[in-house]
Amino acid sequence: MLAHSLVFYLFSFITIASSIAVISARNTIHAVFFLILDFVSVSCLFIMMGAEFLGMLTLIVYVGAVAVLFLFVVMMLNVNYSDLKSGFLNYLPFGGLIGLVLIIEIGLMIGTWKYRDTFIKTSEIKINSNLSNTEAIGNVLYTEYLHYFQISGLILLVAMIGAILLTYRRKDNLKRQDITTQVSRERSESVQLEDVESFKGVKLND
Amino acid sequence: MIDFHNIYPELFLMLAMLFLLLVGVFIKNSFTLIKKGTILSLLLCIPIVYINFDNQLLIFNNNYSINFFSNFIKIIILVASVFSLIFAGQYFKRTNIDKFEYMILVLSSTIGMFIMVSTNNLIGLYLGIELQSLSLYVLASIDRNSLKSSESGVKYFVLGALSSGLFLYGCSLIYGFTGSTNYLIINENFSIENLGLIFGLVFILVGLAFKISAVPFHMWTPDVYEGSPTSVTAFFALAPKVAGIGAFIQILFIAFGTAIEEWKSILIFISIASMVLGSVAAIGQTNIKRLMAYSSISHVGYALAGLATGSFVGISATLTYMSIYVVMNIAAFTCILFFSRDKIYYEDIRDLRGLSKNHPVVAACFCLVLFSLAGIPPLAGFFAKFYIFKALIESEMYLLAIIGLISSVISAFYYLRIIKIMYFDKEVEKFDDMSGLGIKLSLASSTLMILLYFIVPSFLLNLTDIASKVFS
Amino acid sequence: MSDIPILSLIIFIPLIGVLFLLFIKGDKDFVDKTSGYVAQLTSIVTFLASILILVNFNYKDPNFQFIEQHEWIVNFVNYKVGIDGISLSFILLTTFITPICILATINSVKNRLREFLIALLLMETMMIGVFCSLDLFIFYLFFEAGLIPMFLIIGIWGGERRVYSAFKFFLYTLFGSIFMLISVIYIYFDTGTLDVEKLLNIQINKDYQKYLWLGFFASFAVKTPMWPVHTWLPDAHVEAPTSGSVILAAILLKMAGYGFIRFSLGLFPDASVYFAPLVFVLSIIAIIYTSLVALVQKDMKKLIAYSSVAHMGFVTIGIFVFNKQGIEGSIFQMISHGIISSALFLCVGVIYDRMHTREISKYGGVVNSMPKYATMFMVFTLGSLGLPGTSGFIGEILVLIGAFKFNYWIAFLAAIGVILSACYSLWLYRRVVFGETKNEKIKSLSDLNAREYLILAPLFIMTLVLGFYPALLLDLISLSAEKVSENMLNYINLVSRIK
Amino acid sequence: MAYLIIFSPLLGFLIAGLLGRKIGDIASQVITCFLIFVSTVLSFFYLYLFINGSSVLNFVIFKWIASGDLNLNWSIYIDTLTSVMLVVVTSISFLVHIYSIGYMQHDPDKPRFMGYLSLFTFAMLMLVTSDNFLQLFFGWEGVGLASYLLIGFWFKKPSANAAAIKAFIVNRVGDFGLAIAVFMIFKYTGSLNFSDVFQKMPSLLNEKIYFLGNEGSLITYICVFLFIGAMGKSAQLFLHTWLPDAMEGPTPVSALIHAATMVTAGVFLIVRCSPLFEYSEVAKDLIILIGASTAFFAATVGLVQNDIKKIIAYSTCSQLGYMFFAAGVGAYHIAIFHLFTHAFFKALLFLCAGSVIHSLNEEQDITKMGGIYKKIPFTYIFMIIGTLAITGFPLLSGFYSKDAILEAAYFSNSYFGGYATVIGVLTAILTSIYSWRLIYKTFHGNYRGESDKYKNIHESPLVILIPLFLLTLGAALSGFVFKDLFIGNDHQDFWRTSIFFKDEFILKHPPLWFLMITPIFGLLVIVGAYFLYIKNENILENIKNSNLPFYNFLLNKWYFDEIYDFIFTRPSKAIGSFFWHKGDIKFIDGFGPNGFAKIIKIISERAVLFQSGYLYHYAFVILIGLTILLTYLLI
Amino acid sequence: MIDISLGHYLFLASIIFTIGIVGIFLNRKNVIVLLMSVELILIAVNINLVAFSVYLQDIVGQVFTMFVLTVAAGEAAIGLAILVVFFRNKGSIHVEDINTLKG
Repeated sequence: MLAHSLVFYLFSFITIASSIAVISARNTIHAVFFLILDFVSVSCLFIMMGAEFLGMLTLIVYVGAVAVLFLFVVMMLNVNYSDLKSGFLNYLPFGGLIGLVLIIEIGLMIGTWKYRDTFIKTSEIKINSNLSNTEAIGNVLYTEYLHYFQISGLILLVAMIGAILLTYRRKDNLKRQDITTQVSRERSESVQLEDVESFKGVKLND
Repeated sequence: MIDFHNIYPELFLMLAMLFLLLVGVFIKNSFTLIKKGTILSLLLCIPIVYINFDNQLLIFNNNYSINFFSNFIKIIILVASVFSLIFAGQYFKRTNIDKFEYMILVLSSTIGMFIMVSTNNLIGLYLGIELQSLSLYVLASIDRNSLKSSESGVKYFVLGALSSGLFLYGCSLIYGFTGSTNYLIINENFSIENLGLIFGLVFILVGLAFKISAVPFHMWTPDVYEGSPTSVTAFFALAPKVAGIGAFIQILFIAFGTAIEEWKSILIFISIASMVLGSVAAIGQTNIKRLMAYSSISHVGYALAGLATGSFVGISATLTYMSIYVVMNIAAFTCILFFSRDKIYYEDIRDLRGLSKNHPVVAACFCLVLFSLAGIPPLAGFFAKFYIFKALIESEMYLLAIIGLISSVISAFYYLRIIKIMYFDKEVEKFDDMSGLGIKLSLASSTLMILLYFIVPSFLLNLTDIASKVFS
Repeated sequence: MSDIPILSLIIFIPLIGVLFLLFIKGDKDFVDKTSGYVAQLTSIVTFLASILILVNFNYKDPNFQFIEQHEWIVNFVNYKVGIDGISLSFILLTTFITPICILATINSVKNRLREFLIALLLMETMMIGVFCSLDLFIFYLFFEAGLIPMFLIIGIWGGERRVYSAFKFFLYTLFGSIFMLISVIYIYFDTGTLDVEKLLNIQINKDYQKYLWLGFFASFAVKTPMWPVHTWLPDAHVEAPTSGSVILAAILLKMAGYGFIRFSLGLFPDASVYFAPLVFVLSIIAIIYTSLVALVQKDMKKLIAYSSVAHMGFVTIGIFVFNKQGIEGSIFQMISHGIISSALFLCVGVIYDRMHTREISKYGGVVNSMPKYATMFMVFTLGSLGLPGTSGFIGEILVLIGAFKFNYWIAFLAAIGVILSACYSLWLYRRVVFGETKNEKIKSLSDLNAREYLILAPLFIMTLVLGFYPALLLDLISLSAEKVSENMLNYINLVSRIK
Repeated sequence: MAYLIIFSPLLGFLIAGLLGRKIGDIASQVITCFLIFVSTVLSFFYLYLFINGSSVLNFVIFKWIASGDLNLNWSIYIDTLTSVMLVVVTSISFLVHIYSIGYMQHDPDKPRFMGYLSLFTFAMLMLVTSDNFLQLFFGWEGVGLASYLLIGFWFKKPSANAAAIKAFIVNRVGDFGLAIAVFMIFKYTGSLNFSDVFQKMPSLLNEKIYFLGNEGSLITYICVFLFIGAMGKSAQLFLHTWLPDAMEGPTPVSALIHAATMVTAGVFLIVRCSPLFEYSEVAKDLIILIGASTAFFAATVGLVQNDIKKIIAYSTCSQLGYMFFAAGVGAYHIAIFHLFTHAFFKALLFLCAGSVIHSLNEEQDITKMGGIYKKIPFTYIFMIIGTLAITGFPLLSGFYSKDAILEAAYFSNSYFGGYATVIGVLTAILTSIYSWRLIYKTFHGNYRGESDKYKNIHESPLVILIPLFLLTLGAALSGFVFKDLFIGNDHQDFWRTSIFFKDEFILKHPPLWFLMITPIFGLLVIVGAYFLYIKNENILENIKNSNLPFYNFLLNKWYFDEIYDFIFTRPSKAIGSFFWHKGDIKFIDGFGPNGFAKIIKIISERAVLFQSGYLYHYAFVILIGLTILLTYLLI
Repeated sequence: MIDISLGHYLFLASIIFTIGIVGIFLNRKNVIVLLMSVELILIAVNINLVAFSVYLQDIVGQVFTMFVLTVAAGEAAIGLAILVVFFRNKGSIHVEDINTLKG
């Protein structure tokens, strides 16, 4: 139990610390790395709660895809370093105030929840112990929430189309391999037979 | 599984989209073809929606509802989408955004909107919103060689993502404290004593308010409207607004039916803020698209005012308002898309000087539209506002009514200013002559609808009335 | 007769004319000429139709006649029109003034004539509609819709500061009328109907009457216009083209007066009694204040505009003294002001067309070159200052008599306005018409041409006819006005008895 | 027939006014004269009828105003009083018409002039034949209009225009009083017809009303306001300023309107309303006070004026004062008698003055005349007779009427009556002085004008002299002839119901010294004036120089014009301009529409400032909004 | 304190959420950091959802989380694509450079 708590606090601390680091790191690449750290610790928390599948998924999708994408773009655009502008401090008090108010309010909300006493220790929760977490998700995902599954597929499709549409550029001066053209090339088109007269030299039409 | 046959419209659009995508990939320079295909499929979708028009279905385990209300809104969305393509005319070609993906994205966002208004589940709502928004983000920055367009894309995207985050946070709270994401169950388990639920409500409303650009979550609107290609702006101003309002109604009256007092005060706040800010801020604008952005902000304020009554009359008024709003904006954007000369599209209102001399018909139509937007009788815009005020007064919300009316007077000022420029100022060079059946068609039909609405006002009112009864 | 929807017909005849106008094609001259004919014809047909109504009108019936009713917005608004003597007199004024306006327009407007005529005919429809409607919503609709054509008239064909004036006119009146809209909607929810006929027999909750009355008042006061919301009027008048000013002065202002009589008094007797002192104070300020202001004007049209404000002050006084003389007097005053002030504006227009300035100091000695014009102008000036024998007198004296019966202070102060009106009218006339001809340009002015004669003569005749034989109009409005006044007086009696 | 009296002048006006240019000068002159002649003849016929005891005639022409309990007709009401007035109006008018033919010989606008004269006559006839207060008011304003038109006849002269407007507006002030009186009458009697009103009046005697902060008897209020109306029209003190200025009009106009007829309308009104005035001692005292003061004031001013017409105008003013205090002491019939005689001799004086002016080629300043009696003997003689008549020379008309007035005043047992008597006698002497001054300065002594003009002085044509002659007859004889009828012991039989006496009015015989006082002074003045004005002008010059402020005070008409200008004209312009610039433009527009627009614009600029373009600002706004909503719902 | 309850997770989520929010409007650096702040918010949401899901013994929360993950991936892709486009036009993705459109 204590271990559980300790682990929770450890990962929480890592999460929060790395979050703060994400928004305050001067070097964007560092920020991305902190984000990855964040993801990792959160996925650990998920696993702690018993949502193993999601924990894995977070690692794969966020760390493997999203964060890498970020990293890639940061490097591609070469925007890894930037100054902390003076404006940051101008807005800090007010921004901090808003943040403070928000967190106090949310805290208040959580704290005053009237079923507080019935809080169950999350470590003891097991969702349908007969099934693994992955199975449980799969069970509903492909039945009850099939249409959402479809829609999310559509979203990914749109994301793909969008990303391609926006970033893909056809460069005309590049030489590309065109297999069809290569294969369908006829002998008659490419081979030219000339009777070469002696001592005249050859003049090719190219 | 067995429920899929009830969502023919969505399926149809999805298939059409995929099919057109394939066509687009395999046939080169197929923009025109695909555009036609898109228009055709959107049009075809209307009868498909109409088939189930009167049905009242709850499908996918009560997670998806097909009823008069959603069908009504879907048809408006379809009409809006169709027109946003039709009236653009030569715009795509001339501004080099004639990419077939444009059409695909329009279709996909339309599907997203359908889901938004039909869904009965927070997950569905989220997915719908995202499907719609992602398409719109891309559309906003589709003119990728233009700094403005890409900047508007960045702004829209960043803020949109933020708002999605807020929305999701709300969803998580609602889910946590009611134990479900289904509207009906949420409604059952909702308890206004639970602060978490109220917070969730606020977060969700903020997320949605962002989508319909209600103040103070409107900040993206003017920039995005100005920066995006005009055809995209038109699309923004039309369909997503309707879908947003539809989702609003759906979630407010079904999921949060018990918290009516709570969301009422929120809506009153954002409605007043939208009406006033939209009217006031538009006064200084010279870019017509920016002006239309503020105008749409204030219009959304009115629509929300109708919802703020929390009554069925209010829903009906809001639906009527949105329908008329769509028609007016179709007409307005048709005119805006007309203002081109030698492939350059003009957006500064000072470019309209003396329009009435050079293009009397367009000027007259635009003038009518502007008067209608300002809410001057006997044009449709007046009736739209009128129903809202009627609903407000029925619910004894006089303050809101008076503020609304005063801001409508203020907003009349900037509409009048455009009319002034068109009619009272000395003319400049002519614009290109009206080209294309599409522009003519959409301008004529929408203006006539605005002008002649007063002859049979009951027709629309009946429809919205029935639609609003869905929630009782 | 009864099966012809004559009222709808008269409302929409101008619209038919508009349709025709829209489809005229050809070169500019042809379009101008044809549209002139079409518009003229339309307005004359409308006028004849209104005469037809007058002929068929039953003078002995104080209730609404020629009622037509169709359901329009289901369960909410009926398209209901009908007239009594009061409405009819205003309709006649409208249909009478419009052909004159059109004639004046054809005479003086050079660019975009067709559009101007369309705007005028639209205005006519709206104005007749206002006077016919027996449903508050329809009334509001017509009341407001007139803003659009008027805005365009001022803005497109107006003078130098036309934009400012047009905006001021539009926004001012729009601002006023939104409160009326709220009241109208409220009435619907309070009583369940917007049918004026029914509403006249329903007592609206007294607690709310005051607010509703204020709502209506906001709109009417701006339109009337009453002090201190009158400042749009001088600007609008000055900048509007002649026929725009005429329509504005002759009819648009009357819509508010009509509204006071029909709605403020009819629907909210309690509040009307309660607020009458307010109206008196404002009206008297209007009369004296604006008369004094008129005295120092340098622009002819502005002077006449200010005088309109003063004259309308009499109207509002007359209405809120509730007795028959007061109410009949105000109606008469409105009609007479409609005739006289439009004539004055036309007179200004006549010389404006020749000289292209409205500044009084640029004129002088016009009589030398334009004696006929001077005569006409003189009669209208005298009518405006309420000389007995002109229609102006009857209205003023009836209002004052009515006011005196009600409270001598009102009549006393208002009568001071009569003196002042003589001052500014004659002062204007003297500076423009009399005196040595200072200006070479004036010497070469040509007198009224046939068309201008045609424009001014009917007004001239009406001014005198109504002055000498006011029964022509008084008989028409008598019973209806009596009904209004009796309702009010009975009501006051009732209240005082309860107290 | 009665219709013909009234409408033939109207017809004349229409013909001359509308068709004048077409039918030519001569035709319009002849037609108007003829039409007036018709009504003159008929008027005399009616007078004859009433002398023979005809009963009151009332013709209703048609309905005029019918509104609730207010029912008025256009009507012709003829009783004795009216018939007398008809005769005065039509006969003087006729003569003036004729005279004008000659006098306006060189004017290009003859038809217009004749038309106006006819219009005036019509309005005046409407006034005197009215059977109700409103038609009277119509005539009242109608004559005002005609007067306005005629004063401003020479519209090119700025002074004429100013005078015309002044006349109209000052009259309006009077009319204001009349209107208030009319309103009161209607409010308390429910009618405006003379007969109804007079019938109901006795029942309202004790009615008290609270008006303008004072409680007072109703009838007094009515009478006072009626009298204010009369003051305006009859140029009584405080509202007299227009009359001298009105002399800017052509002389026939002055004779007709500003001497004989219109200005006496006030007297007519008071006499017509005798049933009201008889019940109000206060009002009557006020009339005496104002009337007597006017008489004196105008006479003093007349003493020093140099414009021939202005002198006569002040004289008119003064004589009107007489009539008023006569009415004030209850001698209505004497007032009318004086009105009657005055009409003749004052018209005569004016027309003679006109003839002089005409002869001297539009010269009006008496200091530039002198010694012309040989050149224009007829005019001279007529004028002498007129002057004798006005100064009350025995056996001429003025003698009878003025003495009767003084006697009536003498016998009215009140302080005001006493005041009137003293003033009356004093004024009579002053009258003689200025009248003879006029004669001497004009006709005697040496010619003081430009010498080349002197040769051109010629007697007026016959068309001028004939009316003068006829008027001279009237001036000489009207007193003697009508004395018994009008103010004799049997006057009740003649006036019957048209004049109401609360107590029977019997003229007693005053002491001999009182009777003699005025004629003797009158005769003395003839001689004295001769010495002062012809023989030894230095005396006057010395007096003038030693009392220069006083002289200026008189010369400037007691500074009335200046005071009015200071109190009314300039302030109202200043206030008007203040209201316009400060009230309308600065205040109402500034805080109303323009201010509102400005504020909105400022707000708009601020609001747009928020739209800074920076993403973090936008996010900031969103989050602030969120926080506000959350906090709001939390609280 | 020792027993880890739902509240703890919620608190954790709310802190991360707030950090994300503060990150958005305090950021004066490049837009990518903004996007990462948004990701932080999504993480907070996910923690919430999973915690609730576990607490309620209801799998829907986790399904929801999965969708959020999916969409977040798509969103990131599009967002970055837009950024790239913007960068190509402007040569910078500095937050303060994104101000062509304003007013």
